[in-house]
Amino acid sequence: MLVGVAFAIIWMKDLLSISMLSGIYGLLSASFFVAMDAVDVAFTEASVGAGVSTLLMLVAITMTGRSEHPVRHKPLLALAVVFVTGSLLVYGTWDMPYFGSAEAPIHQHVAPRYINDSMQEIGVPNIVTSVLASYRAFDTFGEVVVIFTAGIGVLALLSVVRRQEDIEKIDSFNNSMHEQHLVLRIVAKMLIPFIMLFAFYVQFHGDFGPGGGFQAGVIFAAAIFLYTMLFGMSTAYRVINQSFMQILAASGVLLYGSVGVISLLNGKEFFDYSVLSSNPVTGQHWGIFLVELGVGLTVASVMVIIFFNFAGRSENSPPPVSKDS
Amino acid sequence: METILEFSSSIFLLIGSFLCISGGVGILRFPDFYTRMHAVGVTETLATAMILIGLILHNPDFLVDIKLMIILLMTIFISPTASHALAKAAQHNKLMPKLDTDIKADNKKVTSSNP
Amino acid sequence: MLIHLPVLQVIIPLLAAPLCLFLTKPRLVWLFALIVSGLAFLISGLLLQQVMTSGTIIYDLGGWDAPWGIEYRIDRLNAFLLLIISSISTIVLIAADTSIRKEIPADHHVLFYILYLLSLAGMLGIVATGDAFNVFVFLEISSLSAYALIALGKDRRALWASYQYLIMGTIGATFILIGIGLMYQMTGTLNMEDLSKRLPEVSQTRTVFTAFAFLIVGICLKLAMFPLHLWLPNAYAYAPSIVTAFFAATATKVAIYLLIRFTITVFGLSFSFTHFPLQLLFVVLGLVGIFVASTVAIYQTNVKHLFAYSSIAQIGYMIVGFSMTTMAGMTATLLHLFNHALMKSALFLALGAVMYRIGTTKLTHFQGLGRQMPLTLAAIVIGGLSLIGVPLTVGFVSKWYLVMAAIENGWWPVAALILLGSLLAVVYVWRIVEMAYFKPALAGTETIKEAPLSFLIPIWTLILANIYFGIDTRLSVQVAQAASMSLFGVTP
Amino acid sequence: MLLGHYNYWIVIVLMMIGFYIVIAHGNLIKKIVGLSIFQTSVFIFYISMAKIDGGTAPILAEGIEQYSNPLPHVLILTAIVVGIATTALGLALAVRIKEAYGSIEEEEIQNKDNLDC
Amino acid sequence: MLIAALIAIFVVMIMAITRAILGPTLYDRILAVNMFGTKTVLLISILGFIMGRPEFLDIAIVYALINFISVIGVLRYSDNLIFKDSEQQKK
Repeated sequence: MLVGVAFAIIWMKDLLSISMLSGIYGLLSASFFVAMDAVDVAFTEASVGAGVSTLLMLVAITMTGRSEHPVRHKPLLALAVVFVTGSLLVYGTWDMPYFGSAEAPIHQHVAPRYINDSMQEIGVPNIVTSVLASYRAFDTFGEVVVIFTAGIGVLALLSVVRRQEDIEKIDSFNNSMHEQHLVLRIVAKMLIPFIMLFAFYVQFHGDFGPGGGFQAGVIFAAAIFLYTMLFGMSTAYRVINQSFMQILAASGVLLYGSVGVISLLNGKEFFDYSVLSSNPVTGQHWGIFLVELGVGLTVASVMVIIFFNFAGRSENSPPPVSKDS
Repeated sequence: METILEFSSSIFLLIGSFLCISGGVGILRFPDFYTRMHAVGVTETLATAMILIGLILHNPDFLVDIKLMIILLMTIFISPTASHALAKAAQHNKLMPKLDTDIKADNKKVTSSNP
Repeated sequence: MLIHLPVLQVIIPLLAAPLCLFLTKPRLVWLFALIVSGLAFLISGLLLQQVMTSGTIIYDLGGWDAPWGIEYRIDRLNAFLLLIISSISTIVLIAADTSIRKEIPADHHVLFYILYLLSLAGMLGIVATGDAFNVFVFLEISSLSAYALIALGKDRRALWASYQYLIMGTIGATFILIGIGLMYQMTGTLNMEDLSKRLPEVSQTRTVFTAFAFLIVGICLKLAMFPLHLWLPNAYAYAPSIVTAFFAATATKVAIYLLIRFTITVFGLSFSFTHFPLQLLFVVLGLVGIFVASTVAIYQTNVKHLFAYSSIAQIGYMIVGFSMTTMAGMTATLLHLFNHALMKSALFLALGAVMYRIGTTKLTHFQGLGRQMPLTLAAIVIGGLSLIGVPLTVGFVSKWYLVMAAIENGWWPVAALILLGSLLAVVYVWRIVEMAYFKPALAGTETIKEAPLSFLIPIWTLILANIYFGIDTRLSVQVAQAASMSLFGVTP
Repeated sequence: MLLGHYNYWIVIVLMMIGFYIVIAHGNLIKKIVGLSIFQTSVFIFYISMAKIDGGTAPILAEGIEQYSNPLPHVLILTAIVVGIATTALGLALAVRIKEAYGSIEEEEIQNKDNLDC
Repeated sequence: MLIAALIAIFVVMIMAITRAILGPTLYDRILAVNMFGTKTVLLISILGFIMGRPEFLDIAIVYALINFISVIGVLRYSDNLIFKDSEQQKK
């Protein structure tokens, strides 16, 4: 099925349909992840691949026009490159351990310690969380910084200075649009608090089940997206201040980092959580809790920043220039 | 008791699957957007509800039941709303239902002049 | 605190970046960034000293032992690279404030410094880490911020260049990811040290071959090695001058470091160069790269483009030195790494000064600049001489070592070709000199003054360093030799 | 014997498709879609190698012995984040390019650039 | 019985994809995507039962939410787009 969708994306010319298909692709791969036991990953992929990135693509398409030119250039060369890569990979699979075999080296060397000892060492049932937030905490810190970088980058590329008359114009346009969406608005009003509640559940339940800071952040941001889409940018601006979001994003990163700094100041290695409490396992708990909170803060606020900048740009930008010019 | 639960859960699942399939056939075979939406919109809510109820009956765990119930509630809210919004948007953009007379006409007139 | 130096090196700029958002005044942020970068410089100096005296430093992040947690492993090579990156970054930042005012809209200044710091932290992270996946994460930090920084350029072509870079860079990173995945699949570990122990057992499998190929291609994309260099010239030419000066001096160096690290430390010399026709491939590509890029450079009309192509040619020299797989060759490469960073950052900073005064770097606008901006142009000339490899500059030192290494290997033709390549450099440097000194000034340009002091100080610091290390080679050669020794596992 | 790798082969086909879209298509947005397909297929590759037959999700529970390998999951979580960051940045660039050039087709942009020079 | 339901849902998913790929109008596609999303929710919940770890229904909840949000998003922005396209055609 994945292959089918992917092929369809090649042939499709209408960018809007492509973005929707890529949403399907995201959902499909997420289901695949569930079947492969990777529940945390499925969680993330569903909210990111099917949710956020599809939305961003849509907003981008509103600004760039939706059709692709039928120009085909040197597909032969491209095909050749692709086939070389592909056949190299197939060649590489030849000596791989079989799919699903328990004797594969990856199941023998590093992983067993995570599976067998993480309960004593960290005390969190979700192994993915304990590896993510403690054993490989620095990777995750890097991940938070990556998302922060993306937020700053989008801000640098797309931020617009809004003028008062623009806002009024958009307001009137939005109001005329939203009168039609009465049903949607009511349902959304019921759903949004629920979504936010659910985000908090995911945030704090991440130790025991699938979930964690990143997923929670995305879900929380999704609630705000929904609000923005239905009630208009300017209403959303009134509720959520842009510069406040930036501060929030920064403080998420800082919160994460400061946990590490605390362990430094206590003479332990960076991100050694055992200093946070007299009992090392409780310390790990606290560390993971704080770190996940930092991740959630940053992710939610960066997602909102990115979305606001895209959507704000799209509402401000003049209609696209005719393509024939 | 056990068997009754098991049995009824199976029945629900079966009905749900059947409805699903009929919805699927509908979306493939019906001639235009509105009829397709009819097929999907109607079956979807019921089928989902059936399957979820089947699963609830299947499972004794309380927490899982609660979660299933939440999903059920959400689908009951969400899917009619989505269908409603969809139909409204389609109509708003002057997508005409196909009538018998113009069934052969080209149905790609998505866009129109006035929003 | 001294034992925490390895992590502080990376963490200080990383944490300083979000802090910048709280200081809203651009001037303040600039000062802050400068201090942070200076601190990083200080730390890297201390680290290098520590490593030189007491050997490799290992730092376990989170207190978990190596294959389970992530470790930082600083040996002589890393420490050397860290020093190069942080020193160049600090010197370049001195000029940033003046240059940025002219080239970037005012409301983006704070963002610029944040991205700059992030990119610095990313590069430091790549170099410091001893974990293969951590490399990928920090690679993405540095490249994402690089895309955004390049797109901040004034010209609209900057956007297009940045987009191309994004596509190429992401393909490269994904290739690296595939490579790491395949390695992980065969060995079950991500730690580099551990990988190098466990890879020989499985080195005959096709999967490891594939992993190696993907890693090399991915790194070469990032490296802009000759056939994969297409993104580099535009990205360098249209980025803000400060960004160009910083990246030209550091970004490709980091990629070279990765190449060295993966081929020699992780896969081991015997695997990389005996199972794979890597040596031949690299020598040929390196040499072809030198000639093609130098020739293209001669025909450029924009000086920034010209030096960008010359960078590709210089990468060719490094690749040739690296592919000799001897201690001498490696020493030459590392020396050239350092020296090239010195020259290119000075040259691009000088171009930034020109940009600041006349608003363009088109070759035709250089007419008569030699008299109007004597100090800046003198810097360009000295830098150019260094590119050619004239004695008394660092360029000479590294070329000398390179040629000696080639001769030691018995590769006479290669040595000859390296010298021939330098002749091409003479041609393109001469074009600038001719324009600047032997053509009358354009009408209406009499008002052009010498660049402001904030440019001249960093430029001349770099140029003086250039000359100093060209005359007194003891320090740089000693460090480079020590680094290559530790790479080949020879105890000094 | 052959079936032992079928999963990986599907992944490879997906990778090739994504890669092909990136190289061969001129539309900037479509390139980014291709890029995300390419990345997603790499994610699938990582996740497939973590699977053990008869294993279950790596969340400890009583009475379960065999868990799938959690490490690739962690890596991919990070990689997904990187992916979305890249996508967001790429789309932002595409939007800006559209504003600056009035087009998001590779060839048109290159033509306009050549005119500029 | 679970398996049967799983297969049925799978078949329907394929049907939905077919419609999403063929779908002459934009709205057909949105409809198909929406349907696909709800079917995925069901698929995930049933899969959880089959694998014997039904605790992971959180994922299904997220799917339902995301699905709704993306459908709204498509509608909202396609409205905008069609508006702009028609403006363009007028010129």
